[in-house]
Amino acid sequence: MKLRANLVIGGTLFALAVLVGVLAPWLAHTDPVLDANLMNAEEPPSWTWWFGTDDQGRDIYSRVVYGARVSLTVGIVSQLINSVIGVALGLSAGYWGGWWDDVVNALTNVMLAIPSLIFALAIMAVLGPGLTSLLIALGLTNWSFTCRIARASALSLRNQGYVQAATVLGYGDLRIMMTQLLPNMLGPIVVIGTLGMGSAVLSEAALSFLGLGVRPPFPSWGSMLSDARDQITTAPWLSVFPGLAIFLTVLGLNLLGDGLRDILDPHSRSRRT
Amino acid sequence: MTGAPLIEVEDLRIDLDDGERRVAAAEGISFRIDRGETFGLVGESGCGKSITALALIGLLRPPLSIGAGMIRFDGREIQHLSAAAQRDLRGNRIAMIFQEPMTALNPVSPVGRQIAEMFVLHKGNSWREAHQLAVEALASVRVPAPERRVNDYPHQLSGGMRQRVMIAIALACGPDLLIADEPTTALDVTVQAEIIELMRNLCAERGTAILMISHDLGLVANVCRRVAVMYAGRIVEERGSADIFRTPSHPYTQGLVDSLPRLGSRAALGRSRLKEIAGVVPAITNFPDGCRFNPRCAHATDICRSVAPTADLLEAGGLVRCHHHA
Amino acid sequence: MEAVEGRKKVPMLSFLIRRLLQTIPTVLAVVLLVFVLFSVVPGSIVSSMSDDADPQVELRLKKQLGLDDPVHVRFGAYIAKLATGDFGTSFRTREPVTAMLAKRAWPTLQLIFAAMAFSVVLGVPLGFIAALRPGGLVDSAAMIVAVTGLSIAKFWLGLVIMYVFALKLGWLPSFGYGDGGLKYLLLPALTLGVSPMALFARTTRAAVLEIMTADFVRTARSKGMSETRVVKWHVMRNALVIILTTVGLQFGGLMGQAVVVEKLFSWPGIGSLLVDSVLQRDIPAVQGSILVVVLAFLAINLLVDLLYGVIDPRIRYA
Amino acid sequence: MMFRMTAIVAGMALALAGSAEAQTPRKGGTIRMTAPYGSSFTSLDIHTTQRAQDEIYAKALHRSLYTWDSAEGKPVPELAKEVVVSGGGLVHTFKLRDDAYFHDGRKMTADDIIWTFNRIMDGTKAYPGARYVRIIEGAAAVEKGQAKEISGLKKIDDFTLEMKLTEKVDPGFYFFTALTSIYPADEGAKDSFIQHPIGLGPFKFVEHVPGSRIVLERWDKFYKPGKPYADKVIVSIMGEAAARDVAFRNKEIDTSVLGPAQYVAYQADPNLKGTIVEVAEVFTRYMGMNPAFKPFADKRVRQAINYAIDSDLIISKLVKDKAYRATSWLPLTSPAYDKTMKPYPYDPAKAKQLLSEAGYPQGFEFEWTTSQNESWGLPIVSAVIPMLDKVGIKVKVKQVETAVLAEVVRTGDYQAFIYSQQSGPDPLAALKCFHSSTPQPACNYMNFRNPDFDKILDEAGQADDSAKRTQLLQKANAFLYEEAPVWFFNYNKAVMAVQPWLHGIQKNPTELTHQNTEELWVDDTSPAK
Repeated sequence: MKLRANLVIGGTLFALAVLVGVLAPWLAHTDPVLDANLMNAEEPPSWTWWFGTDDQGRDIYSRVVYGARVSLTVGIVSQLINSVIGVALGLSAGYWGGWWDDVVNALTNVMLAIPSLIFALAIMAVLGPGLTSLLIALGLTNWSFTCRIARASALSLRNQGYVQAATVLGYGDLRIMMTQLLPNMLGPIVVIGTLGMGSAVLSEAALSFLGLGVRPPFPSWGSMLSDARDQITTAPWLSVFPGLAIFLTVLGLNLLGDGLRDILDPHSRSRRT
Repeated sequence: MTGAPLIEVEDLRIDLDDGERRVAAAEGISFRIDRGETFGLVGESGCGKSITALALIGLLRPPLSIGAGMIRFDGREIQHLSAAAQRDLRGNRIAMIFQEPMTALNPVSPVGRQIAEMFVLHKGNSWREAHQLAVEALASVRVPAPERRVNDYPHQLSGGMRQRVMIAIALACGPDLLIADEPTTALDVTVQAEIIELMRNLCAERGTAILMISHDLGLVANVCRRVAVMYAGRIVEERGSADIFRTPSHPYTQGLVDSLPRLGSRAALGRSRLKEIAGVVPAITNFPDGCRFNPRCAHATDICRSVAPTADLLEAGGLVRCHHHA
Repeated sequence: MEAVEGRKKVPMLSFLIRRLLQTIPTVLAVVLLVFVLFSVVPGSIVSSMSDDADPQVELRLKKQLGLDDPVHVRFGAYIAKLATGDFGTSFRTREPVTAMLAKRAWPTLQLIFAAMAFSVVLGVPLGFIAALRPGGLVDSAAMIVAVTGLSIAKFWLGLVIMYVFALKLGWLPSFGYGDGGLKYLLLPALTLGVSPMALFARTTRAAVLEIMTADFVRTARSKGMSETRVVKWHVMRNALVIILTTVGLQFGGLMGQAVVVEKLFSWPGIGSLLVDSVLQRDIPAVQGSILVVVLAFLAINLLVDLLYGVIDPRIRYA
Repeated sequence: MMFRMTAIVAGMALALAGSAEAQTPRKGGTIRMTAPYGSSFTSLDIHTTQRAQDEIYAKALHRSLYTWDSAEGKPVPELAKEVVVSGGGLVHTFKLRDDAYFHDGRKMTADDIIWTFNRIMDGTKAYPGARYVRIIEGAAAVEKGQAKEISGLKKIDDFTLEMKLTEKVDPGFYFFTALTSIYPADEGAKDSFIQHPIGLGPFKFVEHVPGSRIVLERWDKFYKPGKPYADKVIVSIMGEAAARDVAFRNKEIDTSVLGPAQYVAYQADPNLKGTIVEVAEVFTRYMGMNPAFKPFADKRVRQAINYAIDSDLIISKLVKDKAYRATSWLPLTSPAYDKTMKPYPYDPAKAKQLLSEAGYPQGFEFEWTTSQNESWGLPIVSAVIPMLDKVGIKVKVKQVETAVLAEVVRTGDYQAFIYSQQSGPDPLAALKCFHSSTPQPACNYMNFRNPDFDKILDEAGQADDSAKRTQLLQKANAFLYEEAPVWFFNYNKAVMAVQPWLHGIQKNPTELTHQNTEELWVDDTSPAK
């Protein structure tokens, strides 16, 4: 019963966030960047301005709505990069073994040794702020767990009868990996991916706070929240709404991840992701 | 059957509650075991024998619970005792050995300590005394160099050694009843006999009754004086060991006996012997009406498909639950 | 007869040495990675020193710092100096980076260990309590708190904590290191500790629930043990093995998050040094900071590995 | 009732504050200042760092030849009792104080000053103060390694120093910042100095916790009688404005620099309103336009941009009036500021017309390089984008770190950038940045070259009469207005909140956080011991 509550609430929250992002042009009242009118600066929430306006007179509601695009892009794309790297390296290392396995192992150890936020910070510093840099920075620094799981599954699966049968049938390595191994490890990978998306959204906020976030004027929740921190007492709505958006989305992803884990990966309740 | 029985089970029902509905995983279970007696409970996996044993020792956990019936131990009804009172019995007067000695012992605790716990729990010994008693207990189950072995961890022992430790734990407080749930199934064939022998001897010395649970009718008949056969949550036949081989009354028992290899080669065979009864065991949630064995029974008639048979007393002693028993 | 596994006790020292040797390639790779990363950094190095230095001076300075050499030569020189414990000279402060790091190490260690202590002391028991009655009120409440703690942006949480505990309640100072006293440590450590606490509560709960279904727990119950004793004598230690893994890994996350918390609370640790150095293109200091964090993380995990041996007898340093 | 109560309490607080000002300065106590520009001090060797952050502590620890007199609005001699000018305005003879002691107890002499200036010109070190010392004859030769000592510095006796300049300027504008702090000769070169600096200031060094704070204590042999007042100065590093706000409200710090948002909040709060100190600083915020980028080569386009942006609106709404509208380059506090000048009005129609005349009726697109800075960075750019959009000009934002921006600006690698540049206190030096002879990396960031402008400025430099000089400078300033090499945005208004118990704050337009600490004192209502 409880398990389903996780899944339903989490799934709903996340789906809602995605929907808002996709439908942003229809949901938003104004353009999030150009419709700045300093005459309307810092209006509190009202019927006209649902979430109030910011110090440049932009509609916060519209910015939060458009912010979903940026923040979710960061979450989804960067985690996708992580998953692809992790699976590609882990799967091939586990399947082929040998020196390649050693190389991947060493690489994973290096990645595990550098805290991912610090690594992302360094990459951002080199690439400069901006969405692309952010996707690269967060996409390159959080694949080690996926890699480990993929490697472990590949190791245990490659000696299974059906995989060996495929080998005997003369299937190519790539085909075996894609058709025989990958589908069997997808469960835990999806779970890690879901939780990873949540932490990517939070990392975006943290990097914004450190001054290395998405390049405005396009709004992201993290940069909105970070920019609003000085006005927490004078104009709390500036931070409340993007803050809530981050919180609900990450909460949704965490619940969804938990729920998915119960279904897809029942044996690893205690495994850390 | 003389004197007051050690344990008496009457019309016990065990419920399985999966949150949506409640089904009886076992029902109508009645049997008795006298002091020092050996009693066997035989059946395929899923027939309810293990949960019956857990019910006796009070270890049923949700979603399983006792739905009805009575368990009388040493003249006292124990199914409704307080948790604390049940704990006093458990381990102390009713002990249990489990199937998998590999996982039944705590991997991060020295075996000596796991034995010593019994003395601390039930006999009020200090840890120091308990430790000494644990060494003696290990010696009694014929573990070599017990002074050294007490400090070993389970992974440092072989399967047989671990099961000896389990026996030492179970018998530590000199219980009246030892429940042995498939005690040798996980062991090498060569070790099995040693363990059975050890268990039987120790219990005989101490006057401990044994309730042995197994899928292996041959093994049980060999160890126990009386045997009950369970099928799909019910006891279908209960007889003296010798009788049940000679004149099995229930078609299921018949099938079990027939599937046994000839004497002498029994120990050499694995666990696939029950396969020879056609058909499959029905799921708990989907027991057939009437006699639960009817879909697999060669002698089934209309009545078998509609009316559940009652337990009939046999003239030669024992019980059977069949409309057509001999 | 029954085969008995011998008890091989490889001395801990040789285990330690081997593990240390194993970390050398990792450390080298990290050094290389950071070095290469920052060899393409935009903005000239000298501009971080002076606004309008004479072009001649700039050239001379570059030569002096060896910045005209090809990358591999510079890398070699850097490694050679590292081997003697010399992290180079900061472009920004012109101090030896080693000395700068040394001054920053203690506050960061204080912060991280305080946060870790707080999160373990609170999170683990919370997880235990929640696991004892899964689905119960305490469990639900604890897990809601935990998943909430994992979903909040850290700097935001820190601000709120600062407002509540320093300004509204006036219990503790809101910022800084002060005289290094405990009262200055509490709020940053609390901020840093919330999400690991949530994580530990969840991990512990899951671990305990899993262990509670183990056969040996049933054995323990069959001995007539109360649930409390079952947990104390048999579940706890097994759960610790799992929790310890999480703790070790979480140190890395803490070091990353410490950057944010240190900046917010003006805490004089490696994290704030790193941010400052990154923003001001002080490459030797950036390299040094990252390297120290990595070394600390590896050292802590080595310690965790040693602890495994203490908690879990199945692990022998073979 | 509540409102009246508050009003009365506030009134009483004001009355108390008023009477407190009249009190005689209290001796003792601790001053708790904050350093708001980042999360560390760069170095304890103040010669190596030009960040405003570092000068905050240096003002307590060190002394330079001159100091900025906020009341007078100009630099005045600090370590000299008298300065005699001769040699056509190029030779300055300093009669030095004979009562200035370094914190190790040694008396300062002319040798220390000569040693210090030679050190700053060490070409292998690229000390930022070299830019000032270069005004002394022979200094550049030392920097290039052609000489060992600056030829233009001569010790007459222990307390008399002769300085020959290369140009006719007031050396006060060159030698008042901490970049030219006087170090004890030889001591200053030791390795231990950077761990435990020694200066001439009113407070001596006690400890530095990197990334946290610097603690200083009273120097009893300071040369001004009866000063300093306080026993101790603590300068805490607090880069986070939101955190600083909490600490100030919580009375944990005595000073806090306010950003626009907090400026508004503090003005609105009756308990905090009285703590605000504000001053017009000598910084001009502007958007620089690269003449090498074709549209910006046309003066009409540059003017059109000035017309198209509603600067007043941005200043009132976004900067929260924490700035003064810029008319041209020279700031309000500049001695050569022309009060009659009017800024470019907001006139999009005029802007469109100018663009058409320049051949851009449909507008054009340019890339605007900016930092994150809240007062002269991204938020401003974001507000300007829609305004320029209205006249057809599209903007592509390129965001970089402040350090990178400094590099971009110096190398001219931009189409447009937004920046804050020091435009005082010396008006001549400020306008010199637009002189053809000034190379782009020095401070001529727009690579401005105009012979007519050069002529006016050269005349001003030669003028002996100060009124004439001022008039010429005003003319040059008006010339810049017309040429519009930049979008003239605003002059900074520095705002600092100061706790009611801290007295003697000087309204320093060069940088409000730079306080002569010997003038500061705390009364006994301070919660600090």
